Formats: sequence, structure tokens, C-alpha cells
Amino acid sequence: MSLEILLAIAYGGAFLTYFSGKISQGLRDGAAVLLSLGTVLIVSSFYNVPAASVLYEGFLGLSLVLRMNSLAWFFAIAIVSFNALCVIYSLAYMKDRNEKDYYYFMLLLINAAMLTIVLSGDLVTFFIAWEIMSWATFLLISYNRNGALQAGIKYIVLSLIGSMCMLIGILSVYTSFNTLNISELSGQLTTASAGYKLFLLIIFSITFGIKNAVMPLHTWLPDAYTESPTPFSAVLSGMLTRMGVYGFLVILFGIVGIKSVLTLGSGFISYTKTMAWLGAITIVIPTFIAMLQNDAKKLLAWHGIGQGGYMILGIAFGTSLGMAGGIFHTLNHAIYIVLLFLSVGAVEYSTSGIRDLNSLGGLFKKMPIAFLGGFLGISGLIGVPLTNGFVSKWLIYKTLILENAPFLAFAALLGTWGTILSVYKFLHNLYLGQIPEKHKNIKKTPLAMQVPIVILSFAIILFGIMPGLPLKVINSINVAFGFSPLDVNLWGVVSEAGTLNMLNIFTALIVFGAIVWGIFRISRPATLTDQYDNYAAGAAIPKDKYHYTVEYYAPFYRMVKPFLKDIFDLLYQKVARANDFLCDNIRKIYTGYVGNYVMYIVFFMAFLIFIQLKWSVF
Amino acid sequence: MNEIMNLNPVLLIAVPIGLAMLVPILGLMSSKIVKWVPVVGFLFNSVVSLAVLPRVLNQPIIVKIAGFAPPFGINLVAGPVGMFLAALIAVSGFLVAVYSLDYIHEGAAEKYHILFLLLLSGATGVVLTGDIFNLFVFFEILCISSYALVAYLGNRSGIEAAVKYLIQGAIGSSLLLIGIGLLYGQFGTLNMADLAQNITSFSEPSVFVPMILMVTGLGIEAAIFPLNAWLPDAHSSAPSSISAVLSGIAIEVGLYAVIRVVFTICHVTGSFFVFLVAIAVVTVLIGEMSAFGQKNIKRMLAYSSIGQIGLILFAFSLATEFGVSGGLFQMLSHTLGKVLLFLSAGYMIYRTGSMEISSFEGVGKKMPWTALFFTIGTLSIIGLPPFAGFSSKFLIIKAALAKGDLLYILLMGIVLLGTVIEGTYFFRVVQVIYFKESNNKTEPEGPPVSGLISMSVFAILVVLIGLFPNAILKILTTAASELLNNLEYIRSVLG
Amino acid sequence: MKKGVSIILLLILLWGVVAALSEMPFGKAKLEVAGHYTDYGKEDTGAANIVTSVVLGYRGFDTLGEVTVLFLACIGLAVVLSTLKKQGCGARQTPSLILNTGFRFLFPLILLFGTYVFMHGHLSPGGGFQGGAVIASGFVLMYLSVPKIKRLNHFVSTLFESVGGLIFLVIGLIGLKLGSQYFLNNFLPNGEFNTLLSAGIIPVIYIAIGFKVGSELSKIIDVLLEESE
Amino acid sequence: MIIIVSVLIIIMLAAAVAACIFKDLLSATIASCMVSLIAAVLFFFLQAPDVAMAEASIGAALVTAVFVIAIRRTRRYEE
Repeated sequence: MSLEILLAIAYGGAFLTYFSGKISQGLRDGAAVLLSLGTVLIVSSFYNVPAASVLYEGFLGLSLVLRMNSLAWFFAIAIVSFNALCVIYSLAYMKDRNEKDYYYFMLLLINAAMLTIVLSGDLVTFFIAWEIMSWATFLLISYNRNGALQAGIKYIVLSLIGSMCMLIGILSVYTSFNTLNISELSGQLTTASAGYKLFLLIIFSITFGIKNAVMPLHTWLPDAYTESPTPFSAVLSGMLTRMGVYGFLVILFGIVGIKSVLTLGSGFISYTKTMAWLGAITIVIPTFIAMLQNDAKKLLAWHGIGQGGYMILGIAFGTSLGMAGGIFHTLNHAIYIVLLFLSVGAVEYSTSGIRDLNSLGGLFKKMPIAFLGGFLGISGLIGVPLTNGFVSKWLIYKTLILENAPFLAFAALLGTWGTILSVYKFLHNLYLGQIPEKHKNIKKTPLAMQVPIVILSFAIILFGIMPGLPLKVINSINVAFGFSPLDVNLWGVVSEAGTLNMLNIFTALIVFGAIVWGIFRISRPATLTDQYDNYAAGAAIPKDKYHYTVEYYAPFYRMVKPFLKDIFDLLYQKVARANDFLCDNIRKIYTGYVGNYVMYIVFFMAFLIFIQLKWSVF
Repeated sequence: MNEIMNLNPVLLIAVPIGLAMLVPILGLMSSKIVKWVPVVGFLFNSVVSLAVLPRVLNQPIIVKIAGFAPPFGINLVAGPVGMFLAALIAVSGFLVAVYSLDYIHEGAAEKYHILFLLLLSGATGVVLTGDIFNLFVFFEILCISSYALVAYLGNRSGIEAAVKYLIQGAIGSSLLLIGIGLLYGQFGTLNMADLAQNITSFSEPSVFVPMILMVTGLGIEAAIFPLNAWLPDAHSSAPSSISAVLSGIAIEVGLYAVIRVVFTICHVTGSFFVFLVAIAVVTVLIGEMSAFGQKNIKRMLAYSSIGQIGLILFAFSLATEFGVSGGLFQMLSHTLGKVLLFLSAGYMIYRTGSMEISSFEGVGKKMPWTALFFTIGTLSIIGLPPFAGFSSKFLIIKAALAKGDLLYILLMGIVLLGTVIEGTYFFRVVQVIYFKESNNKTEPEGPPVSGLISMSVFAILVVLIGLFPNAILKILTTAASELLNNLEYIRSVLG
Repeated sequence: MKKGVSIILLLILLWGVVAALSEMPFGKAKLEVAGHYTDYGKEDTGAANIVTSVVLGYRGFDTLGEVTVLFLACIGLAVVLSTLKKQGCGARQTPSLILNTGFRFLFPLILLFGTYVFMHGHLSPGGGFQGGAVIASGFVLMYLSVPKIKRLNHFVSTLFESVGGLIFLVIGLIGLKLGSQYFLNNFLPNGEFNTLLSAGIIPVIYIAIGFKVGSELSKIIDVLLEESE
Repeated sequence: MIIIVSVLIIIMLAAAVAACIFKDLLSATIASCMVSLIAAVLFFFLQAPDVAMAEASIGAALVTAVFVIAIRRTRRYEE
């Protein structure tokens, strides 16, 4: 099985799905599921099988190359797996929507484009796939109409800025080194001057920073995540946004080489320091902004930004431990954020589109599977031991400690505290507490939604207890980038900063859990009281207002809200308005009066003739 | 096949003119066949030009009219540039003619077809001729027919736009004529190669002043920044098929003429190119920013053409082989993309009865194909892969970076900013088309078959060229060396 | 203010043109091409009138373009005027008797003169354009002096117009096929110099152009007047 | 000879200026007709009879006629 065939199936599958939808709905659904599962199988067959092939000889004088290595495989398998889960999930979620052919087509097209990005062996292929991904994503974000339109425009504008930067970067590399093949470039860039490397890094960082929503460039993300159809929000948050991390890995480690990156600048002016601090800011601020959100998806979206910061923090130091942490966190983040989006989607589906945290609650009994997903998801997000998030965060913390960066470590810790607060609100307001009257008879969660949630929940536990499974692959990535390999076993990592053995923790926790359980058994069992069974001085209680999921953390809000404005978003809005104003006024040079136009013409000539005759400038 | 390959390129001009003159007689006999005349004419042109094109890549064909040797008689130079543009004109002309079969159904249709034929034969003449006065004559044919076509719909705005266009165009033509006259007085010859041979330095006032007059005169048609005020009005008031041709072909032919004067005749070097680059960047910004707030789809597309022309001029003004071939590629992709946009917008306007973008809500559902074609055109114009626009933008940026000068990199950054603005407003239209529901629940009604055929061919071309740019690139590299190397040009014409 | 700026700009332009003209070799025999025309024009084209030898011989292709421009102008005018709403205008005065009588006497002479001019384009000053214009001015006179406007026969004028242009082109294309593969090549014998039947295809083309230009220019006047009825 | 030409040129210039100044468009047209006519004569003096003929018939006759018809359809006086 060659890489071309894989891509042909991925792209062809998208078109096939679209056209089979014109024939019958069932055929389309079947095709979508089978094709995405097929790609999972094919990609998994590439495990430890490096491959390379030339996709297109001589596109504008370049060869478009594909290659499969451990890094590509790691990202590829994640992409296709999450995609397959989301497709399965969509079967139920999108059932009552219109234009499903279009939806599946775009979903599979984006999947194919992401696959091409990670498989691309040269920067042109990378760019082409990147662009296809960008516009296809735009077309799918806008799918929900109304508010989604604004979100789509925001996304595509930032995306275009990013891709223009990348285009400049790529072509400047091309003009300097006359090749765009990533493996060929890696050797050559060491000779380049520091200024040039910095230029390249900055220009690529803008691109990937936009995609990965690093703090000042994050503004597209909350809207885009919130307004997309939920399964697509999952794809968007899971791997699509993390293409930015992939890009960082390729440019930092694959092309420029970490040794040269570390030498760029010193102190706070150094590239890696700046990046790490941006990562830290990205962790802290969005996490606290997330706490203020009342829209379940928006809350998750802000966490999506915040978690991206951990990945940046991990890879910024360029140590093998940090790399492992960053990459592993990318995967872990994808697992739990997808899971969370899917469980929110299940709630949304059951309550016909409500995801306002103030008007939900107590869905635990009605939707146990969704609750399971939500619970394990937030556990992973916080980084509770025995969930996958713990391991990667541990690696990142260790890196920070080893690198002697206490402030960054504190920032990361602060982020975790904020996460705990905000995701508890999330879990509580959705599933715990009492169920509002109007949600008493909600739709059951369909099987197609339950399956992905269960699989992902399982994965969280699996990677939490046996982190060695993915870490082995990540280790081989590390080796490929020229780092010293970590000492990885199935249960954890042995490193100079201490040993992580999940088996021990597992055992300890089991024992601890048993004790807690025993104490609970002995104590008096809790009794359930009806929501309205309380004393209200004889007054009738307004049923929807008097609900304790409303205004969660209200005092805390009042305290922090003034400090947590999204100033960057406001700034961008200002820029956009200024641009509108400028554009409207620029147009006024076309006055509509022909005398002025003639004047322009005469002026043009007179200007040129004058400066030439007077000063002979040309 | 061999027969066709050996046909004389003069037929590309003579046959459409002849057909145009035949139209009134045919019109006396039957009004039905008249609309097929442009189709036949440009089908012939497409076949001939595409067949001759490979032949001229090695050696340009010098056509001596009436058998007089170049400096004395008029000659056509069917070199790579000329034939490439002639083929582009012929193919787009053919497809637009097919589109017009059903689209033009009101007004003086017979005259429309005559003017359409003459417009494009004038354009073909401009790109093929090797004589500066002959260029002027064909330029006049091009301009006059476009004045008339802008007024074709006969509404008030159309007439007004046509009059404005006429005034500025007439000024341009007279400037061009004065410039030609000054050069003729100076060097006693009208042949471009001969002029190029005689002109040693463009910075002498005796060459510079005529050059500026000519560049301004031609620049008005080419819509370079301070000279392009006629364009938005004219392009938005014409029938859509004509807007397509004006935006996609006429201004590019004007730009070709500017480039011919600058590169081949005057052999400009050095700092004048910096001036041109600056003008190009301003053109891009002004065009894109003016398009940004437009509510009227055709005005928006027209302003976007200004931006694109700026980009093409930018590429040419780099004056390197990469830049020029990138510019020619951008001409190709702009023609295909912009014509496709205008044609699809034409039927959207026709069916919704309004040029306001907001009235296109729900078009994506009612006219799926037209909307799809519009989207493909949009993506190509913005320069996103895998469409034709990407390859050209890629080449242009590459050329600018290959200059290795910080100035060019910065200017190119500004140009790319223009691209971002362009992307924004185009994507907004796409959203309106696809993602807004209309209140108006009329029955879906797509364009007729002729329109669909021509639009789909354009769309296919956009995608194919985007996927396989190399075939084109080979032609363009030869063409670029023809434009840059005027000694070679002089040698091949004067022998 | 605006006027001042305009004057300054125009003065700069004037400066430029003067600077360009100052190096112009007035009165010197530097014009290589023109010298060639006067020296070899007779042999090359067989026309006694050198202007004609340039207009239809050396630069015949331009002439084709110019004929097309005229054709275009006529069509364009018709397009613009046909779309405009008809509007009334001042009453027409009846032409005086003198004008009318003068017209009757002059009209055939003008036509005859016009015909002479384009028939002898290759021998004496004038040619198709001038002849056609003269003919058209005869028609202008007709419109001015006939009490009730007689309309131009649409069929005939269209026929003249198209056939005139087509003859020019077809002759050009025949030249491409016969002889040495040149468009507009003179494939007819040059004949005896300075006689009516000489200079090969030139008189034929000039006759075609004469008819074409005459009918076109008359038509322009006709179209303009028609709309103002 | 030179005197005749000079006088003609002066008249021609005067006519051209008058054509610009006149508010009555009909008079302006006649003045521009005069410019063409004198130009035709001057062309003839400059030994360009072909051009003179064209200038006389087109510039003096036809263009004037077109202008007059156009004025008849619009207003006679410039504002």
C-alpha cells in the first residue's frame, strides 16, 4: 500500500461520499463510515514502516514528495481515528440537518487535507494541503449559518494572513536553498545566518501560531469552535488546530534544527523564551476566560486555546522530555477535547440544541454515557492521575523544573487550577444537580453517539495507565529529531527528573479509592430532595430562575471579570473597523466626476515628465 | 493538422473582422444565425492559435503584410507572448460567445455580435502586431467597440459610464497618438523592432516624453492606478458577458501594450521599474480596498480587476524572467477566473434581478452549478490551491523574493495584504450565496445549457491549469525571455 | 486654485513636448522609411500617387483597421442611439427654393466627383476615404435641402457597407493564397504606370472603400437624423 | 506666400480660440468648421492634397453636420 493510494482513497472518498449522497442517504452514510475506517486501517498498517514517494514530478519546477515516518504516522493515525469517530458520531448528530452531502464531503476533504499535511515531505505540498484545509474549514464553519458566518470570516482572514506569511517563508527558503524538501533542508539551514533563521522562524510562527491559537493570534478560535456543527468542532479542536503544533515541530526541529533555534538570542529576547512565555500566557488567560463562559462549547473552546499553550511550552525548550510532553499532550488533548465536544454534542442533540450552562443540569441519569464522557474528559483536561492528561502534564512540569523555569511552572500550575474550577462548573451545570422541568423527557442518546464516546473514554484510561503505548512512538520521533531517547516502558517513563510509573500510582489509587469507598459505605446514605422542596416564605418559586446551576461562581465572576477582557479580540475588532472605514474612504477617490479623472491622468504624466526633466531620476 | 499549423497568423485578425462585416448581410437574411457567427469565428481562432502556438516557441513567425520587409511595411510578430495571448483571447472569446448565445436576448443583438467580434479581433491585433501605429489602430478598434458595448444596455448608468469611459479613452488614444508621432518624428520609423534598435537610452527627454505619453495612453486602458477611474463604472454597467471580456481581456491587452512599450521598444532599465512597482502596489491596494466595501457584485468584481492588474504589473515590473513569466501566468489565471466570475454572476444577477450582493441569498440552492462556478472562480482569484491562481501567485512571490531586495519583500508583503482583503470580501460573497437562506421561495432555475457549458469549461480549465501548471509554464518562460530580451526580438524581426 | 493647478500641469506637459521636439530632426533626411517610400513606391506598388502607395500598399493593413474603425463607429452609434428614447426637438424649417434647386444641380456632380476621387486614388490626390466622404457630404446636402426627408435605403446601405469591407478582406485573403503567401499581396498585374487600370489591387480596394465609406458616413448622418425625427 | 499662410494661421488660431470661448454652441461649431477649412487649405499649401481633401470633406463638412444635428437634439447654449 503506497502513500499515493492512501491519499487517493482519502480525497476520492470525499468525492465518492458526496456523489453517493445524490443517490441515497444510506449509501452516503455507509460510504463515509467505511472510507474513514478504511483510512484508519491503512494508516495503521504503516506503523513502523517508513515510506517515501514522489507524488507529482515537477509542479512549477518542484517535486511534490510524500513521506511516512514516525512523526507523520503519529499525527496521521490520530487524524484519521478522530475523523472516523466524528463521522460515526455525525450519523446520529446530523440526522435531521440539511445538506448532509456537503457536510460529509467537507469533513472528509478536510481529513484528507490534514493527512496530506502530515504526510508531505516538502513545503509546497504542505502549503497546498494547508490551504485546502483552510478554505474547506471555512466552508464547513459557515455551515450553521447566522453567527457562524462571522466566525467563518474571522477564521479565514486570520488563516489567509497566516498562509501568506507561510508562502513568503516557503519561497524565501526556496530562493535561498533551491529546494523545499524537508529532509534536504534540515542539513542546509545550519549554515544560514542567525538573522535569516530568526526571520524564518518568526514568519512561520505567525502562521502556526494562528492555527494553534497562541495568545495574541487566538481570536478566531472561540467563535469558530462554538459556531461549527459539534462533530466538526471536535475535529477542529482535536487535530485541525494542532496542525499548528505539527508545523512548529517541522519548522523548529525538522528544518531549522533545535540546536540553532536555541542559539537565537539570549535571555528574554531569545526565540525559545519568547515562545515559552507566549505559551504560558496562552495557558493562563484563556483558562480563566473559559470560566466566565456560559456556553458549553465556548467554554471548551477557551480551554482548547489554553491547552495549546501547554504544547507550546513543552516543545519550546527543545529537550527530549519536553518534546515528548508536548507531542503527547497534543494527542491527549485531542482525545479529551474531542470527547468533551462529543458529550456536549450529545446533550445538545437530546435537548434540541441547548448548550447554555445556565439552563441545564442533572442530565447524569438521563444520559449516563454522555456523563461518562464528560467526566473522564474533564479528568483528562485537569490531569487527574490515571487519565492521560496527567502523564503529559507531568512530563511538561518536569521539563519546566529541569529547565529551571519556576515562573513558567507556576503559570502552568495556575492554568491547571483555573481548569479545575471552570471544568467543574462545566460538569456540574450539565450533568449534576437537579434536572430542570423542561428537560425531564429528553431524547435518548443514539448508539452512533455512544460508541465514539465510549471508545474515547476507554482511550483516556488506557493512555492514562499505560502511557508507554504512545510514548514509544513519541520516543522514536524524538530519536528521529536527534534527541536522546527516553527510557520508556509500558507503565511510564524513567528520567533524570524522576520516575513515573503509572502502575504504582494505579495501585496506590486503587487502595486509596477502596478506603474512600469504605468510608462512604459506613456513613449515612444521602437522600434526594426535590428541587422545589424548600422553604420560600410561602411565595411561589419561579421554576427556571431558582436553579442552582444558574450564575455559578457569580461572586468570583464579579471579582475577576474586569481583568479578563479579551483585549486582543477587541483590538482586532478595532482594526477591522478601521479597515472598513479606510476602505470606504479610499473609494472616494473615484469621485464620479470626469473632470477629476482627467486631472489624475494629466497629473500622472506631468509628474513623471517633471521629475525626469528636472532631476533625471530615471 | 499540419495544414492548420501552417496557417498564417494574420487570419486570426482577418477572419473575425471579415465575419463581423458579414454579420449585417447575414442579419438581412436571418436573425437566428447571427449569434452563431462569433462562436464560429472564435472557434476558428482557438483552433488556429492553439495549433500555431507550439510552432512559435522556437522561432517567432514574422508575418509580412503585403510582402514588404519589416521597417517599410507592416508586420505581425507571432512570438510566444503574442500567440499565447492570442490563444487566450480566442479561447475565452469562444467560450464567452457560447455563453452569449442565450444570454443576449434583448437589445440590438446583431450589433452586439459585431461589436463583440471586433472587440476581440482588435485585442488580437494589438497582441500580434509588430508595428506601433498598427497597434494604435487595433487599440482604437478595441476601445471603440468597448465604448459602444458598455452603453449596450441603454440604461442611464450605462450611457453615463460609456461617456466617461469615452472621454478618458479618447484622451488616452490621443496621448498614444502624440507619443507615436513624436517617436516617428524622431526616428522615422514605426516598426517596433526598428524603433527598439534606434532607441539607445530611454531617459533622454526625446524618448522619455513620448514613452510617458504612450504609457499613459495605454495605461488608461490597462487600468493602472491613477488612470483607472473609468473602470468600475464601465465594467459594472456593461452586460455581464462584456464585463467579463473587458475585465478579463481588454485591460490585460492594455497592460500587454504598456509592457511592450516599456520592455521592447524603450528597453527601460533600473529605477523606472521601481516606480512601476510602486504604482503597481498602490494599484493593488486601491483596487482591493475599494472592492472591500462594495455592495454591488459587478462593481466589486471590477475593483478586484484593478487589484489583479496591479498584481500583474507588479510581477512584470520585477523585470526578471521569473517575474515576467509569473505575470503572464497571472494574466492567464486572472482571465480565466475573472471571466468565470463575471459569467456566473451574470446569471445570478439575471435570475435574482439585482446586482446587490445581499439579493444572492439562497442562490447556492437555487442555482447550484452557477454558485459552484462562482466559488471556484473566487478561490482561483484569491490564489488558493489547487486552482490556477495559486500557481501564478506562487511564481510572482518567488520572483519578488528572488530579487533578494528588502524593498521588494516589503512591497510584496503589502501586495499580499491586498490578497487578504480580497479573500475577505470574496469569501463574504460565498457565504451569502451558500449560507444565507432567502425569504423568496421561487422555483430553482439554473442558467441555460449554453451558459452552463461555457462556465463549466472555464471552471475545468481553472482546475486543470491549477493542477498541471507545467505545460503552461514552458510557454511562459519562452515568452518571458522574448519580452525581456529585446535584442533577440529585433534580430528575429529585422533579420 | 483648480485652474492654476491645471495650467501648471499643462505647462509641464508642454515643457515635455517641447523638450522632445527640440531634438527632432526637422527638415533633415533622417526619415529612412519615408525616403524608401518616395524612392521605391512606384516600383513596389505601381501607384502614381505616393500617398496611396503608402496607404494601400505599404500600410494597407492599417487601412483595413481604419475601415473597421469607421464600421465600428457606425455600428456603435447605432447601438447607443437605438437604446436612447426618442425625444422631440425643434421644428424643421422648410429649406429655401435656392437650396433645393442648388441641391438638384449639385448632387449628381458631388457624387460624380466623389466617384472620380476614389476611382483615381492611385493616380491623383484622394482615394477611398476622401471620395467616400465627398459622397457622404452630398447626402448631407440632400438632408438639408429636401423638404421631406427621404430615408436612406437600409438594405442597400447595409449591403454596400458590408460588401465593401468584405471585398477588401477577400482581396487580402486572395493575396494570401495566390502569389507569395502574403496577406494583401498585390496579385494583379501592375499594368502600365499612370493609367486608370494600373497598380494592381489598389483601385479595386479603393472602389470598395469608397462605397463603404460613402454609405457608412451617410448612414451615420441618417441614424442621427432618424432619431431626431 | 508666407504672408498668406501667416494670415491664414492667425485666422485659424482666432477661430480655434473663438470655438472655445463661444457660449453659443452653434457658433462654436461653425468656428471649429472654419479651423478645419483653413487647416485644409494649409495642408494644400504644404503639398499634402490628400490630407487636405480628407480634412475638407470630413473635418469641415461631415463633422460640422454631426455637431449641428447633435446640437439640435440637445441645447444650443452652454450654461
